[in-house]
Formats: sequence, structure tokens, C-alpha cells
Amino acid sequence: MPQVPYDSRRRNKASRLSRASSLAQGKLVPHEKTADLLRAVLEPGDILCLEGDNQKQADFLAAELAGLDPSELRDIHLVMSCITLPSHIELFKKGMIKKVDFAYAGPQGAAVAELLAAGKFPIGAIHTYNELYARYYIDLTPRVALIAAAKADRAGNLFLAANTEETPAIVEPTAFYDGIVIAQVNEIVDTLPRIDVPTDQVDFVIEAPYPMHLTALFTRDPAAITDTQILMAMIAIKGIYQEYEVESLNHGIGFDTAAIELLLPTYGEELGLKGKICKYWMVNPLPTMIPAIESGWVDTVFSVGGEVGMERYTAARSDIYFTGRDGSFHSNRPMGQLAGHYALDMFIGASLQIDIHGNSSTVSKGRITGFGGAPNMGCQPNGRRHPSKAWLKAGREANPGPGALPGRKLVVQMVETFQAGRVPTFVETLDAQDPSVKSAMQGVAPIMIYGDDVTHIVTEEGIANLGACRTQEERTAAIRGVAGYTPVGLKRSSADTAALRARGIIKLPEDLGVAPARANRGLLAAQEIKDLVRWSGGLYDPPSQFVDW
Amino acid sequence: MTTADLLAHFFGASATGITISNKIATGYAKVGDQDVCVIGTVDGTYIDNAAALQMSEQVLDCVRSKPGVPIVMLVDSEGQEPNRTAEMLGLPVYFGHLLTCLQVAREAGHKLITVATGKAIGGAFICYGMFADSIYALDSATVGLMPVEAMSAVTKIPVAILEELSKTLPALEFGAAPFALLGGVKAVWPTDETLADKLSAAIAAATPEDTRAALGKERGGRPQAYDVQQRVLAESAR
Amino acid sequence: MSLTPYHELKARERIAVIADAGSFREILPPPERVMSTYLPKLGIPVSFDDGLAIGHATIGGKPVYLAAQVGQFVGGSVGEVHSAKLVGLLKSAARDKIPCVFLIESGGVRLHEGSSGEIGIAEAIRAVFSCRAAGATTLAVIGSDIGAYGGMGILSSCCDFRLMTEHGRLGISGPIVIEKWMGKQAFDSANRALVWKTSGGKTRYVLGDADLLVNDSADSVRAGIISFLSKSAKPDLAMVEARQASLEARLEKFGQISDPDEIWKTCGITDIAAASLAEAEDFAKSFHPQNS
Amino acid sequence: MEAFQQSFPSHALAWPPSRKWALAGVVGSGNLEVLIEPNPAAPDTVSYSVETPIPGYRDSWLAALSDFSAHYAVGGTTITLHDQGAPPVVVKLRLRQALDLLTSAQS
Repeated sequence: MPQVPYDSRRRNKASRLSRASSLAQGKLVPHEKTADLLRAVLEPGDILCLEGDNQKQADFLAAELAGLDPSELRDIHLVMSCITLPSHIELFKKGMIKKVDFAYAGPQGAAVAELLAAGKFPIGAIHTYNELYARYYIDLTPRVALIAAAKADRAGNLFLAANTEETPAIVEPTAFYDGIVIAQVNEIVDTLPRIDVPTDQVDFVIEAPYPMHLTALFTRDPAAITDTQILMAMIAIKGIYQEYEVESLNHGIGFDTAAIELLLPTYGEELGLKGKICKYWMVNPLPTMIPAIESGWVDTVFSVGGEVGMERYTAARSDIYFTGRDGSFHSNRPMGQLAGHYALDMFIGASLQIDIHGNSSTVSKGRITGFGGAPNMGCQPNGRRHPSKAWLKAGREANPGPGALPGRKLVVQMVETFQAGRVPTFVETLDAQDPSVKSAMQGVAPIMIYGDDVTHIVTEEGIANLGACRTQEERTAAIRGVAGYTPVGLKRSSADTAALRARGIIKLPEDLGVAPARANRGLLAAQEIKDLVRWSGGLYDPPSQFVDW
Repeated sequence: MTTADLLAHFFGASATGITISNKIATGYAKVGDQDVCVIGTVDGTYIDNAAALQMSEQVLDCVRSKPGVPIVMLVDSEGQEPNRTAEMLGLPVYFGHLLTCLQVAREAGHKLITVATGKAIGGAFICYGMFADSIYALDSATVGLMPVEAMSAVTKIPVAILEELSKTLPALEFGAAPFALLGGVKAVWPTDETLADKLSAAIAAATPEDTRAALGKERGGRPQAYDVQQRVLAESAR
Repeated sequence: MSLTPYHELKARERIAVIADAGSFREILPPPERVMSTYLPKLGIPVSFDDGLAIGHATIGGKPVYLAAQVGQFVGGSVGEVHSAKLVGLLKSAARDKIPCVFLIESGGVRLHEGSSGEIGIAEAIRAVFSCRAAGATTLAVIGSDIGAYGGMGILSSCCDFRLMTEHGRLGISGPIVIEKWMGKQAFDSANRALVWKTSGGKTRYVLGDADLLVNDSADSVRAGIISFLSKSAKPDLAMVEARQASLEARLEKFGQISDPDEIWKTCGITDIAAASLAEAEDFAKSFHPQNS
Repeated sequence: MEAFQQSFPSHALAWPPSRKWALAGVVGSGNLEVLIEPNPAAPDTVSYSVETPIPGYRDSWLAALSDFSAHYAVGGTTITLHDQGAPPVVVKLRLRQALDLLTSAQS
């Protein structure tokens, strides 16, 4: 009779823990013994999760892992959201990894492309964030997870501070399926401000010799916002925010949306929109939102992560931000992404390239960057049932048939027609469609947002309402109509453009009553970082790379 | 050539009156029968705040105690000290002070003569040597803004292109001879036994008019500067 | 009248708000096309004014010669034409005995024009002193993020007076050069807070290198300029002797300090964070600069 | 560096302009300077001269300049553009600013 497995993972975990028992006092392991701990608990063939996203990194554990000899660690199936650090790349160079499933590789995009060409980057698949976290519960549950926390107490409870991010999404499936959770912490203390991860779900804690790496990814210096971005922001506010009465929304990290945030207390106020739009946000604590918050525009903000320097401000504005019992900020990436998917009227973001079908991509040749979280929000939530004004209006425009959803999320792409150096944003064919790029993706072009999901494209030329287009040809004509002097735009027919304009599918600044002459930096509620500090009443502590006083 | 040899070439036995401390030369000596005050840098040293003060103190001493004695400036410096503390303490202001002291000397009737003896590069040359009435360079001196390699590193223009262009643009070349073509030095001197005589003659001939732009035009190395200066002067007089 | 932040303005916009309305008469204006002959050979765009607008104007009714550098054009750098325009203007000021005001925004010598810009700055420095000898006030206005660096930092330090805003920086070697030289540990050029504390207007004012610190608004800068137009600081032995003593004392007192906050504290500033955030003119009122 | 000249028909500028020339913009990254000068000899034509360090976008430039010439009365002028990678939106903005300055009352 074949042996039916009942608890082999549990027994396996026990034997791993016993191999490591001499290294730990309780759950605490001195950082000098990290490599020994990794040798003791890891086995060839393991699914290993290394925490690291685009902000927060288990960088000490990653470095220790990369320092192991390939003879001690091999055939690892690595699962992680962001391949960000040089130490991550080192694992592949050393040939320790037999397979990798990930979501994003932005900063290491060029290195990943090189490894791939050399046959040293065995991709399982490239995911969106929530898709990857979901697989942690299905077929990619980690045997060992290496995570990062701000503080631990001596019992092994963890405090994650502002950057909760995806830690719970890694810890829960690992801990509840007999995996091992190892946490690096900045410091071990007697009493935690609050417990974010209970010690029951943690096996080992290491006080790292240096604090974990945190990037101020969401800080945009108002000084770098251009007049063109302000013009686009005015177009977006009048043509979309006001038009659809967008109450709940997500913003990207670009300067375009930063300009919108800084126009709310000036231009938005002038249009009488306070209290009508932009009340509920799923967005990280963006410093450029401070003036809008201080002017009473914002009801709530939930975040997927924290932002360096916003700790005191968010703690002092607990009516706006989600904070813990200790008073400090709390975030959660999977839940934020879920909220962004189901509970928002609008997603608005930027892109590097948009093709004539409205597909967009941030891929350029020679770089493998992946997806991150934008596609989780920049798509239509077909499981949504609750209505809102914006959702219903966009749904009516789409003229759904009897078998379709009555509403649509606004999925808006906001781009200048040219990127820096006169590189056109609008192209006939995306770089993502290049065979060399597709071959890395099992033949599927890495498209960030699909044209079928997009409702609007905003450029400095105007707005194209793709959601109201009836045919693919119309959609392409609408895109050409706002693509300016790019090769894609030069191919437009003036008759098509005029017809679409008459139907309100293309709206130019003059159609919206937006005067380009007013688009200048004087309209921003804050023109430099110091203004944000002043707006915050001194509660915002900008990182030193943003300080010029 | 050692510093001692070099000083002996210019000042003979009187070179003993010159003290070198922290690679800054200061003191009094004779060129022929002429008493001179000497300030300068040696061994390619970097000039920092203290070095500037050492030289300015010598200039002030000369103005106070040796009326009318010519001041000879020797330049062998790689540049200003690229140092955060030096900047924090106001390095440009120290340099400005040194130049102001030299101006006070000039107005008190001291002639100012510079000889670039070694490296005379960028800010280190601007902060005193290039302020003289008359500027000379030894043929072995490396004079100029910066070598093409350094220029390339900052401007991102390939070295090969800069080198090719420098064949027709002496401004991009590094050395005493091309610098002379720009009018930046009056004459390039061979390092030989005639140095003392040349220096002596240079002191006698020095006048405070700045003739560098005219010289740069005449020699063809700086074709625009003189004419542009003159056009501005003419237009402003209207 | 304008409350526009001064540092946000471009050279010609600065002239427009600093000079009395309609008073600016440009010398060698753009249609004259007096441009660099070096840049085209390097495939770099040229500018009609070579990055420097010069001319005659009145400010608060007083005649001045006025120059404004275009920081966006090759970093406001000084090449052959640029320096020759500066020299011509300074010589005009010395001849006519009227003040010369520089709105500075420059990283120094234009490397693309090699030693010609270096000699040009040296000529301009001589011409600054011709002005001072003639009693024609020279005033360096440093209120842009690029600041006054390299040869322009030295030239600024040779003028009778320096007026700064907290955005302005005065130095010789820029932070990137120093980082390359000393290492990132010693000076991280991305640490803008440290960069500004090292060379920015407030620290320069604390040490007495800036004679006046004003708010970053066109009106404040204009008012500050006017306050200098009837003054001059003609160099003489007594003045430079006093300066020698004060610069020696500064080196003695602060030579071993590496943290600029320590300098502020030594100068009597107790709440560094508040002083950092304070408006320039409030900051300036709060203590007596260490001066010469 | 790519350089090209092109003339377009345009309605005549309101005559006389209030200035002899007007300049807008600066030569800096993503920006350009535009100098506009009256040319009474050809009142129904505007002549452009463009220098740009980014080659290959002549069609795009000419389309933008053609549109500007059609939308605004700039006949009887020559316009010189020194570009440093400005996108068309900035090109059109500077053209408008230069024209406004040329025709606005002297301050």
C-alpha cells in the first residue's frame, strides 16, 4: 500500500529547526551566525521567498544569502516581488537559482536582461503583485521566507512600522504551511509599539548590523514639475476628475499626478470641486498631497507602503491615514492593491509607450522590468457590483449590451506625447512586442495596461475618451488625435479628428475651457519641498537628498 | 629640477631669503640688484585656505615694510583643494582676499610678475598668478584649465574628439605654448641660465594694463575676446 | 512688483523684475548673434547671447550696468564670448563710475572652451578691481541653485559686496568633484542638506561671506540690491589687514569642525531645525554674523 | 546637429510690431530659445531656421511650425530656433511667447 503523506512537511520543519537549534537563544540569532542559520534551515530544491519590494528590503539577509557558496545552496526556487539589489543578482550569477517567479525588476532591469541572455535567469513567470501573493497560497508556498521588520521583542513578535507592505502576505502562507520564517530587524527591544506579526508565525529573529534599506520612492520634488505637466493636470482635473466626479482614486508616482495633487488647493478650489472629488485615496503617503490634505480635500488615505519622512505627519493626521494603536502609520500592499482593484472610481498613471490600440508598456529593449502592481489597478474589475457615479457614467459611455456590467472603472493613462530627448511616447508597435522581449515572457508581450481596459488617454494636446469609442478604428483615430507631433500623431486625418471632437471623444484644451497660458508653476500650491514642510506645520521631515536649505 | 635649483636660477644666492613651509614659498630675495618679494606654490601642491592666507600675509608684509618692491609670484599648483571643509569655511573668500591684497599692493605701486614654473591649473592659477601685471611660463610648465582627459570626463565628449579639435583650437590644448597663443602668458621661457636676466627685464617692463585679450587676438588663439570687449565698450559709451 | 521666487526666474526674467520697468538697454542683444564658435564644433547648441545678458539699466532710479547669467545654458558657464562681455561691461562701469550688478548663476569656466574662459575670468577679476579702484560698486547677487562656483565663485568674492538668498551657493569645487576626490563617505553629493549647509546662503551669511541675506523673492532681491548701490568698499591696507586677521581667526576657530551645524551652534544658533526652516530675513535678524 | 530652413505662408503680422526683436526661452535641456525678427520684405511669409541636436524629427518640426504659421499671424517675420531637445508643446509655447512679446506694448 502506498504511503499517504499526512505531516511530512511538519516533520521536515522539525528536523530543520533542530539543525538550527544550537544557533539560537529562543528565537534570537546573533547576526554573525546568519550564514550558519541559512545553511542549517535551507535544503536544495526549496521554494525560498526573499522579501524585497521597490521600497523595503531584507537587504542584510539577501547579502548573507548571496555570500553562501553554491555548493551549500543550490537548486533554489526563488519567489520574490522585486529583484532590486545587487545581492539578488549575485544569487543568479553564482548559479544557485533553478527557477525564479517574481513581479518586478526595475532597478536591475538591464542586469536581468544580461543574465537572461547568458542563460542564467530561469524565469518561471513574471507576475503582478497580487497575482504572485495569490500563488503563495496555491502552488508557490515558501519553505523558507526571509523577511524584514523594524523591531522585534525578545519573544519574537514583530513591529513593521510604516512599511508593512507585503510582509503579512509572505509570513502567513509560509507559517501556516510548515515553512520557516526568518526576520531581520533593525533593533530588538523589550516592548514593541504594537505587534504586527505575532511570534507564533516567526521562527528566527536576527538583529541586523545595519538598518534595512528604505527608498523614498514616492517623493516628488515640486521644483521639478514643468509647465507642461501643469497643463496636463488642468486638462485632467476639468476633463475627467470634474466630469466624472471622481471620489475614490489611486495616483501613480509620476510628476504628472503630483501636479494634480498640487493643483487641488488652487485650481481645483477655483473650480469649486472641494468636497466633490478626490475624497478617498489608495495611495502611499505622498508628500505632494500635504497641501490638499491641509486644505481639507481628503477624507481617507490607505497605503500599500510608507514613505520616508512622512512618519510624524501621518501619525498626526490619523483622521486621514490608517494608524496603529501606537499612533503610527500602517500599510498593507496586498490589501491596498485589492482596494485599488475593487473600490476605486479611477486609476491614473503614466507610461513610457502607448501603441495605436491603447496598450501601454514600460519595457524598453535591453531591460526586463516586469509589472509590479499597476496592472492590478489599471484594469476593469469584473467582479465589482457596487455602483458609484463615476463608475456608472463611464459604464453608460461604454454602451454595454444586455450581457455586460453596467459600470466601468476609469483607467486613465496620462502621458506627454514625447519623453525626454524627443523620444515619442506614441508608437505604432510597442518595444514590448519585440521578439527578443517576448521570448523572455514565454511569448506573451509584457503589456502593463491593456487598451481594452483603458478609458482615457490624457496628453498635453487633450483627452481621448477611448471608453466611448465604438470600434477599434475609432479608438486608433482618437489616439492619433491626441498624439501630437509624434509619428503616430502625424498620421491622423483632420476629418477623423474633427468628427471625434464633435462627439466629445476628443477634447482639446479649448473644448474644456483650459487656458494653456495659465499653466505655469505659480499655480502650484507648493513650488518646492520646503513649501511642503511649511504646509505640514513642520511635521514632514524630507530626506536629506531633497533638502536644499 | 628641484625647487632649490629653480629658486637659484631666478634668485641666485639670495634664494635663501625664501622660506618654504607647507609647500608655500614666501620671503624676500634679489633678482640681479633688484629687491623682490616672493610668494608661490611648489611641488604641484593644492592650495587651501591656509595656503592662501600664508601668501596674503606675505603680500601685506611687503606692502607694510617694503614700499614699491616688486612681487614675484611662482606657480606650481595642481589646483584648489577639493575639500568639503575648505569649501564650508569659504575657500573662494580666502582666494578673493588674496587677490584683494595683491590689488592693494598694485595700487601702492608694487609691480606684480608671475612665472608659471610647474603646474598652473584652473583655480590655483586664477587665485593669484593670473592677477599679475605680466605673466610668463617656463617651457616645461603645464598651464591651462585642465588636461583633455579631465575635460572629457566632465563634458562626456570623447578624448579623441577633444584631441583632434585641440590641433586647431589652442584653448583646448594643455601647455605653456598654447596658453601663450591665447594671450594668457606673455612669453614662454626656456629653463636655462638666462632666467634671472629675463625676470629682471620682465620686472622692468611691467605695466598694470591688462593686454591679454589684445595679445590673444594678435596671436590668433583667442579670436573673439578682444573684439567683443571693444564692442561692449563702444556700445556702452553711446 | 513680484513675489515670484527669485531662484525660479530665468536670466531675462530676473532683469525684468530687478531693473526699473522698461529701463534695461541691452548691449550686444540676441539679434547681434555674438555666439560661441567652440560649441558648434563639439555638436552643442549655441545661444544668441552666449548665456549672458548685459546692458545698462536703472534700479531704484540709479543707473547701473547689469549682467545676468543663464544657468540653463551649459550651466551658466563662462567661455570666450561670455567672459569678454563681462569684461567689457566691467570696464564700462569703471570708465563711467557707475555700479555693476551681476545676477550670477554659473558653475564657472566653460570646459568646452578650455583655457580661453579661464583667461577670460582672470581678465574679469582684474576688471572688477578696476571698478573698485574707480569707486564703481561691484555687487554679486547669488540666488540660484547653481550658485557661483569655480572662477565665478572667486570673482564673486572679489566684488565689493555679495547678496545671497538661501538658495544661492558660493564655492569653488562643486560637491560632485569633492565626492570624487574625498569619497562618498566624506561628502555625499546627493545629500543636498549637507551640500547647502556647506555652501548655501545661510552658512555663507553666518560666516560673513555674504554681506546680506534676503528672502527668495524678486522684490526682496531688488530691495537688497538698491541698499548697496550707494555704498562701496574700496580696498585699502587697513581693510585687508583686518580681513587677514578675521580669516585667520575663522580658520583657528572652525578649522577642525566638519559638521556645519557645529558652526551654526558656535555662532549662537540653538535651534538648528527651526533656523534651517526660517525665512532668510528672519534668520538673518536672529543673530550677529561672524564678521570681518 | 541638424539644421534646416523652411518658409510657410502666414497672415501678415500686425504692423508695426512694438519691438525690433523678441526672444523667448533658453537653450537648456528640454527647452529652446526662439528669436523673432520682423522681415517687412515678405509680409505674407514666415521663415524659420531650426538648429537641433536631435536628428530625425524634421517632419515633426515642420508639422508644428506649419500649424503655428496657420494659427497665428506671423507673416513678415523670420524666426530662429536654437533647440536642446524641446518637445513640440514647448516649441509652440515659446513661439507664442516670442510673438506676444514682439507685439505687446513696451513696458
